[in-house]
Amino acid sequence: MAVEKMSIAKALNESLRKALETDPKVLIMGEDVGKLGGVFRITDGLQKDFGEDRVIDTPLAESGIVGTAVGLALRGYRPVVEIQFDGFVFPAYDQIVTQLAKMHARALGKVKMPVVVRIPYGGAIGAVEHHSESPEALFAHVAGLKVVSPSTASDAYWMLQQAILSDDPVIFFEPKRRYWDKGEVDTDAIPTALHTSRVVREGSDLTLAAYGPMVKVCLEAAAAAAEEGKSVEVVDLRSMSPVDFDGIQASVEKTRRLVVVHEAPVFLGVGSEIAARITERCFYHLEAPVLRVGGYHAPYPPARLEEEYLPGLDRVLDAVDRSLAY
Amino acid sequence: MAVEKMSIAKALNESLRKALETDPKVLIMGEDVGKLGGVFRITDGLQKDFGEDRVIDTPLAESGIVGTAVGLALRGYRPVVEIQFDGFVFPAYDQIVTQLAKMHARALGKVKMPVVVRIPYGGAIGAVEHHSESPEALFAHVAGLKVVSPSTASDAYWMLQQAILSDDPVIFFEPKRRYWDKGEVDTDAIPTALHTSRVVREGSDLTLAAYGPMVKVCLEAAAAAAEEGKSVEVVDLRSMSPVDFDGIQASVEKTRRLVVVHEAPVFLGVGSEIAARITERCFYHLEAPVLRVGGYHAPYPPARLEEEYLPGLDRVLDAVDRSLAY
Amino acid sequence: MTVESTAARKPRRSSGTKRAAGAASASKSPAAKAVATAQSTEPQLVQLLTPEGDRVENAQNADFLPYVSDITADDLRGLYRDMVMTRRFDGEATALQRQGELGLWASLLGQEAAQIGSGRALRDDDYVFPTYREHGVAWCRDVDPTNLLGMFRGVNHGGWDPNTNNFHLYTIVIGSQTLHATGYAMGVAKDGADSAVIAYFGDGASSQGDVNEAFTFSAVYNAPVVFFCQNNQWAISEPTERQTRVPLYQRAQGFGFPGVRVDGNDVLACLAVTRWALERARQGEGPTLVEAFTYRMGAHTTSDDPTRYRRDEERAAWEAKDPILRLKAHLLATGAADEAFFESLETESEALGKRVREAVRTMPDPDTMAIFENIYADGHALVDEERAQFAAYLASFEEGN
Amino acid sequence: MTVESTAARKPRRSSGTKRAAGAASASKSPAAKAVATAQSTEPQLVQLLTPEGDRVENAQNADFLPYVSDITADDLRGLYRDMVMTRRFDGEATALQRQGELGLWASLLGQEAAQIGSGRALRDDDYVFPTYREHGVAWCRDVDPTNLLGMFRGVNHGGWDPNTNNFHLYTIVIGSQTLHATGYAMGVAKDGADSAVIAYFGDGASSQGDVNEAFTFSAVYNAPVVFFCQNNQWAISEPTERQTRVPLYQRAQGFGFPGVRVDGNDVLACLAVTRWALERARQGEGPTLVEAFTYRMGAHTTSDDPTRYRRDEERAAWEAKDPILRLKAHLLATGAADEAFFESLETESEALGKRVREAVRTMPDPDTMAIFENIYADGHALVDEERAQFAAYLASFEEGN
Ligand SMILES: Cc1ncc(C[n+]2csc(CCOP(=O)(O)OP(=O)(O)O)c2C)c(N)n1
Ligand SMILES: Cc1ncc(C[n+]2csc(CCOP(=O)(O)OP(=O)(O)O)c2C)c(N)n1
Ligand SMILES: [Mg+2]
Ligand SMILES: [Mg+2]
Repeated sequence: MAVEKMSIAKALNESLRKALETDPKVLIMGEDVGKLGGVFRITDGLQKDFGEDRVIDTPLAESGIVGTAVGLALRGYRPVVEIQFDGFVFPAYDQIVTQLAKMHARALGKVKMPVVVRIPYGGAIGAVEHHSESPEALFAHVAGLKVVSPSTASDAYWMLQQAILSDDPVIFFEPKRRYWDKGEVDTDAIPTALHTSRVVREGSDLTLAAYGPMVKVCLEAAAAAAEEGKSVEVVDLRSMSPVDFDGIQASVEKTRRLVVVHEAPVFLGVGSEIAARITERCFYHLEAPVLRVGGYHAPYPPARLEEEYLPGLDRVLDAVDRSLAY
Repeated sequence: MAVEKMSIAKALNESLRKALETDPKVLIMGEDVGKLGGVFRITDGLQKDFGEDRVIDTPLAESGIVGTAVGLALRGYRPVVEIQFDGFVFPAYDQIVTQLAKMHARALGKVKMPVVVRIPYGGAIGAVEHHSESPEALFAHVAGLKVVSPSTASDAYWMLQQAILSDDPVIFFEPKRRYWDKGEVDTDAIPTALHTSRVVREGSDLTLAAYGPMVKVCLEAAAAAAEEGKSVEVVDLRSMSPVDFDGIQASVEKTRRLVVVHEAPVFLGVGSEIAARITERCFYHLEAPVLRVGGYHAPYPPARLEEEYLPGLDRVLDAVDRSLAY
Repeated sequence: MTVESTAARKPRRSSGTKRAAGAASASKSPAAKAVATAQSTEPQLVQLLTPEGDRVENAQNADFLPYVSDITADDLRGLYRDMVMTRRFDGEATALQRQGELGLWASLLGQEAAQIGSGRALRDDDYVFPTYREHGVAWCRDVDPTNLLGMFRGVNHGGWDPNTNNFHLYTIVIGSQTLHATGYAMGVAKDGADSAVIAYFGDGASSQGDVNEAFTFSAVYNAPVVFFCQNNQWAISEPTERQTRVPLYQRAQGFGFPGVRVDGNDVLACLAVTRWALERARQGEGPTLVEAFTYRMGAHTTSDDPTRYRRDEERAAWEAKDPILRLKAHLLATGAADEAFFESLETESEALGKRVREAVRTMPDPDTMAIFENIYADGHALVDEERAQFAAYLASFEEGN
Repeated sequence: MTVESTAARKPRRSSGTKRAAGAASASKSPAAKAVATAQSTEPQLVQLLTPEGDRVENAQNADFLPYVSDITADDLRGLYRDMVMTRRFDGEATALQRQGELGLWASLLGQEAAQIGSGRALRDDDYVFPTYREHGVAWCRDVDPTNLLGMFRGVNHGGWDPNTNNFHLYTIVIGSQTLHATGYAMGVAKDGADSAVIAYFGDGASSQGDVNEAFTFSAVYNAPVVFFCQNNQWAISEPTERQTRVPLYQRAQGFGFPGVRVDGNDVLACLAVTRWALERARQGEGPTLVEAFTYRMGAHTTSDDPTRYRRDEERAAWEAKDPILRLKAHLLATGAADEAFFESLETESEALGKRVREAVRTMPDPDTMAIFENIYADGHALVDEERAQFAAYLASFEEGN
């Protein structure tokens, strides 16, 4: 294959296929991942090619899915679990937080938990309640978990490879509104380390930091700002646990201004930690307080309101202006 | 009764008794809340006096407890639910986050969810795993919930009264290591509003902000600092959702330095939001970045290590010194 | 009654060669013996009307017959009308989704008898906890059909006051509502009322911890609740064998209350069995599980593509058991309805379709500021702050900034 | 076999006056009829040794007798020794808690037969998922007893490598481990191995969603797992009636696999029934639920005060069924053991007590920096940062700052 242009959805599918081919211990589990190929078709064709023993349609019970994945991991398997939508991960929250995250520590390192929990997340797809949420902070706060989110097809492919290879549990957030965005994937490349941020646009006046679905919005905002003569750098965080603070710091030491953008509610969102820590690290560099653009302290609204609720170009530019006004 | 000296545990018990007496719709539900009076005896004697219909021993299933409480609230009851320990709230997390928190909004205000979820939380009691955690940030991030924690007997009594009277779901975190600390309770007083912070020690050089079990540690730190000639103000936040930012801001505008202290892990803990927002509000006032003292990004350690893990006098003073050094 | 003892059928999926070989010697073990006796018993449906529309009386349904002995020809026509109107409404909604007026629709096609039969068994003071597919039950509760469309159009998450018709909001998180129903029923019992509560859920939902916890709580507290499981054979793409290896109604026994399987395409049987279960609840006998054996004739939702996972023949076989045709045949055979009745229904259902179509098209978008409303009953400082900031932000555009 | 059909007993708690009145007319409804027939059947225990130590053969246990036909006098003495050693260890741990050497202890007093009987039924390649009370099972798996004390002393959260003895760490969150066991068993089946998995849990745990999901998953995947429920009559202060209104072993039927109730104070019966269940698993017949009917003779843990919620007489009645005395009586009556045996056991168990006592007292506290170890297998930047900061902080004291 080498280099090919494909959608994020396809890149994820190819990545799963590769993992199933490479390691007989890799399993896919979840609701409707078999014949249907998942509601987003990320597992399309995999059960047909790898059989029901490796691509497993589960009973409709998320705690059971993650709990049995923990048991399978103890037996030496590497389950890749699909949660159908962001809002349906909560029945599994107990198993994730009290078991999956803590088992390695509880056993003083004597067992490992190579489990990936894939979660399509975020809004802007016109869905009904529970299908558009961004709960990443609720996982990033929990020690023992790693939390990542790709924003491009290449990262989708490689970060999922890396997550599956990791001996730690990884919560893998997939930006569902970007599933059909295309990009080049080089399956022979040497990938960036999983928990490293990446400068996706260089700039000198201000840094926009984002991950997953908001990277594209930030790139658009940076382009719009450029037209007004403002040079905005965009950092794709890629990982929410750990966060690559060194990477953000390097950018902020250059630009002296930072705006963090995510769909998740601002209050106690990942942006709060970035604001707090970057302020500590760059106290004398910052010309303005770290600003945050994100969801409101409100349940995700009905679809007809999501455009207003979600951070878009205008709200990001508004924050850029406010920051530059300091 | 009027004014009486009692422990926090007793104040909570008296407050529940008062609520049961005042409103026939108030119910107590949980594991072992009946004859045993709860593992911490907070419900001691209540089943005997109010009967099994109002003080209800439940099956051992936290999701079931909260889920049926939601149903009872829909029927017009006001359930006060006890979760036995912090680490055991997670099986109920789905019902809390997707149902309890969202029902009022989902119904466009047409139903109310006057449910209190009491959770003894925090460490320093020498317990085994899952019995010493501080998961408050995982609830404060969720719109639709209110999150509070008292630090004194008087607040324990009154804040629980207010929580039960509230038509919104309140996650009521009880600082279990302080259950036996005593203080005066005036049952005829006019209480402070539930979501208002309180300056519990005045000072001019630096503000320490804390809630629940850490308020006492901060007061001790302030006293120790005073001996070294440093004037430290201590703010008891009392509420983590909403946070009384106006109150903190007022203090910080005076002292120009802020250290937030909690037992919960620092990374994405409540302190991160306070640091981010206060920096935004007080950017030109702050002489130092907002510092945070809290738990590490680690599972709560075995009891023999908790003294080192938990923020204590020395770690708070270390942060005070670091802040003042700016 | 089809309450039976354990009938562990052969597992669908034998795992590993050694295991499969071992299974041959299974008859040596005592359990195998005990299980073997039950194995032959295929569960019987409670059925009062055959697919051809003939009334049946047999051992299975004898106990339930008294529960519909009062049903007149007028009542039967009423049930028929309910099903026709519901199907018409449902079809209109599917069409409206295709036209882009709705973001999604979850069709009840094929499940009309289960919903109308159970829905019409209810008293006004009973309380209903639906999933997202109970449009027929909503109809029985007099919830305006157009109200149901709001959440599928994306203008709200639930557009009605649950207490107006004792019909709770649609619940999307699978199984959650069974606990709400149980709690509500505990409250009914505390009040000393003799109302009952009914919780709807699907075959897939039966796997959720919450549903099983609801069974435990309702049994322990003897709560007046009926668990009404529409086993429509599918949970999106997964057949019921992915959820259980024995018939679902048997689940109840292990929790200490009766379970019964009813022909979910037979509106009369559904009415009878639900009335019986509700009466149990009213009389303080606690919970009952009703498994309505039916079929999801359409896709899971308009987003779904069932051709990927199920055969056309299966659907075709179920078409022969259509709940509406069955009652129509009965009405015709018994002379309980004439052509004029069916024609007037055609007109009436067309009018409903038209009304719904127009209502949807004129349904206003919510006000933007609604994002900040109804989050808390008693207010919240952060919401107030964000509301004000957002209003100022919006105003900045209007001022031409 | 005690696999039975539904036996819904009268609810303990009648709710509201109307309801109670209504219950009188219950017999009118068909369910009441169906239930009534089952109501009289009190479940029988599988028992091989009476409380007086006599062997019994009857219809209930006939199927299980072959599973212990190979048991010699030597084996019986071995089982006796296991129980005595376990009780001695347990007693020592309770004493150590009183002396402040442990923060907490969860005693298995009274449950020795359930644990030794089931534990000795296992093969080395089988895998065990315990709760926090399976000290007797740990003993059977050759886990050094002193290792069990680490978490109760607060030096770790689980001090052994689960894979050394195929004995998983103690699980505190009620019910979680039943899903781990099921997943592990699914893996065993995938590997084509004929090992079995056993999951321990309590009567209280039976209410958790996770446990019921484990039943569903294991049934659907036909996983080789034995669910071993020690019904010790109490979940802290709550009697089993707060968790279920029918005998717990019946829960399994509704999920499509057999359940059996065994005398949990009869080590021989527990051995036989567990062997049977494990053989079922090995032979590809899937899961089994074993309810060991036993009694928690002590407090829930050393933090508990059972005088607040249970009567002394209840405990006294169970003392007559003591699992150790029962086997002793049998050994004496059959001449399978002499005084010398019992005396040597006294000495041996005393030595165990001494060894445990000394091991605990010399158990080192963990190194402070262990806070930052083993959180991630592959490392984590934040942990590295915090570890370094903390080390610097500690060093600042040593430098005399
Ligand atoms: C907790 C949860 N997990 C997953 C989903 C996604 N989902 C929606 S409907 C459905 C299948 C439900 O099947 P069933 O219970 O049989 O009801 P039916 O749709 O057939 O009426 C799934 C998996 C959900 N809504 N909630
Ligand atoms: C999820 C969860 N909720 C509550 C607790 C607190 N707790 C510890 S043991 C226990 C009772 C357990 O009873 P049972 O399952 O019968 O086991 P037993 O202790 O009798 O062996 C409870 C409620 C817990 N550990 N986990
Ligand atoms: Mg279904
Ligand atoms: Mg017990």
